[in-house]
Amino acid sequence: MPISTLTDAPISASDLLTGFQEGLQHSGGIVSFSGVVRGKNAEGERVTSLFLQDHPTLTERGIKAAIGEAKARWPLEDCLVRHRVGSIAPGETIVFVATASAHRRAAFEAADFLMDYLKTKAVFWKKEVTEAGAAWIEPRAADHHDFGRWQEAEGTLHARH
Amino acid sequence: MPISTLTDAPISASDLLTGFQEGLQHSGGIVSFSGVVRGKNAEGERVTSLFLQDHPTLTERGIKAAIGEAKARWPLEDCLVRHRVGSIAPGETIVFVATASAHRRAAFEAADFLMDYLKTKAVFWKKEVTEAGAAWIEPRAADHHDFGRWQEAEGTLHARH
Amino acid sequence: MAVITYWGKLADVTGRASETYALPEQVKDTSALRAWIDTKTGGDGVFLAPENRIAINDEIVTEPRAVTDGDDIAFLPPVGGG
Amino acid sequence: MAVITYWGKLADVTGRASETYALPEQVKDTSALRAWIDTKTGGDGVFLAPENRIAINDEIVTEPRAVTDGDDIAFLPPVGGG
Repeated sequence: MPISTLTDAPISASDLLTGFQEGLQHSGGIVSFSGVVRGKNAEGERVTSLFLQDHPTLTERGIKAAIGEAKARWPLEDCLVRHRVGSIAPGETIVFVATASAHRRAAFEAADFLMDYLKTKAVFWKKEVTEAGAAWIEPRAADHHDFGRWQEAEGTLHARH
Repeated sequence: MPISTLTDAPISASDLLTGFQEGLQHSGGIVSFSGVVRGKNAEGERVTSLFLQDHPTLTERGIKAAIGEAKARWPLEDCLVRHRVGSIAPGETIVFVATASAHRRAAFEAADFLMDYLKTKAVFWKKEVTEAGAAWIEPRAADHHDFGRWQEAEGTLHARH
Repeated sequence: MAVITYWGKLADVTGRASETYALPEQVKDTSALRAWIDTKTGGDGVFLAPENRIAINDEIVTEPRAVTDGDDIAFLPPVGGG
Repeated sequence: MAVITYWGKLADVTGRASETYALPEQVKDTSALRAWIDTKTGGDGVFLAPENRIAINDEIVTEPRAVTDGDDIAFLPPVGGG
């Protein structure tokens, strides 16, 4: 993609999906994932905003490498990642991923893989601001487990559970 | 959903995604799948159109039961299925599925499950029209295998591969 | 009278999507129904194949199942959308 | 001179995002660097924890690794987006 994966402006999932689908020639299955900032955190506190810090070189380079890995592992016609940085309000889209392939299984698995990468490996630092204050938050154990499915699945294109 | 799952008019994936997302209150992950009619079939012949025949009661009842099963198996805030019937041109969207949940794994798995249902169990008959003539087509063995992942996974919410 | 409908490729076999018949007295269950329709339509065995399922009064049935004159009977070949 | 940057929560520990130092002669590798920075910033061990990784000149490194004055050194706490 010539377009940067990172943006500090609001993300419209449906606009990105429209543009992504318009560029496709022969895909039969398109999967999209939209991640939305939730209004409450795991402790039930009201979230005022999330702040996402990126690194000026490592973040984008890492995401592009993950896109390259997805394209190497699955027969994708195209894939797209867009991720917010800076301050993000509840209800706003923090991440959008789309994948397109001839058959749906490749599109589902590649989108799933890219989201697992973004959750646990992408170079972002995330600060959650609530009424109780601000706190840096790290991936959940479940997120690390999810990414592990792809690392241990050498020699197969399928996720393990 | 009060809206019919079946339509003989063109489906706009991004319009449906917009409406679906606007109705959500607290989901952190939204997955969509768009199935698009491909211009060539498995034999490489140019496809002129697909014709999808539905049954006046069994088709919609079955899809609604599958939506109910998805909602029972995964903690979804909402899910949406829209499926074309009648004659559909290459490049047009034949099916759109969207799922929303607090966490992404439930949204991914429920969308995957609904698509496997639609491919192998939904009451449609599909005729492919090519330059060489028209032929009724049935699910691929891979589609049956995909649906089997959910049937054999009793007692767990995760797909087997 | 029973209304019998043929869906998907089965309408191409019979040349029509729907027929109305008085069921003969000996056609008391789906097994006899399959044999009778197969002969009547020249199905050459297609209506005997279990992959082609039967719905009675808008319910896909587990066979064998009783049929009665007045039923709405549908022959359903293998399904699949998407 | 080495530019040392602190990312995410590590900038809260040091109270600044970036510092420029002449590295002392004995700081020849990442192990010595971690100990030196931890003492200097009052990190109380945080800079010794392997979960906080080091990037040198925009490459996340496998440790131990040599460091030299003039390197661009970044301390990276655990990452995660989405």
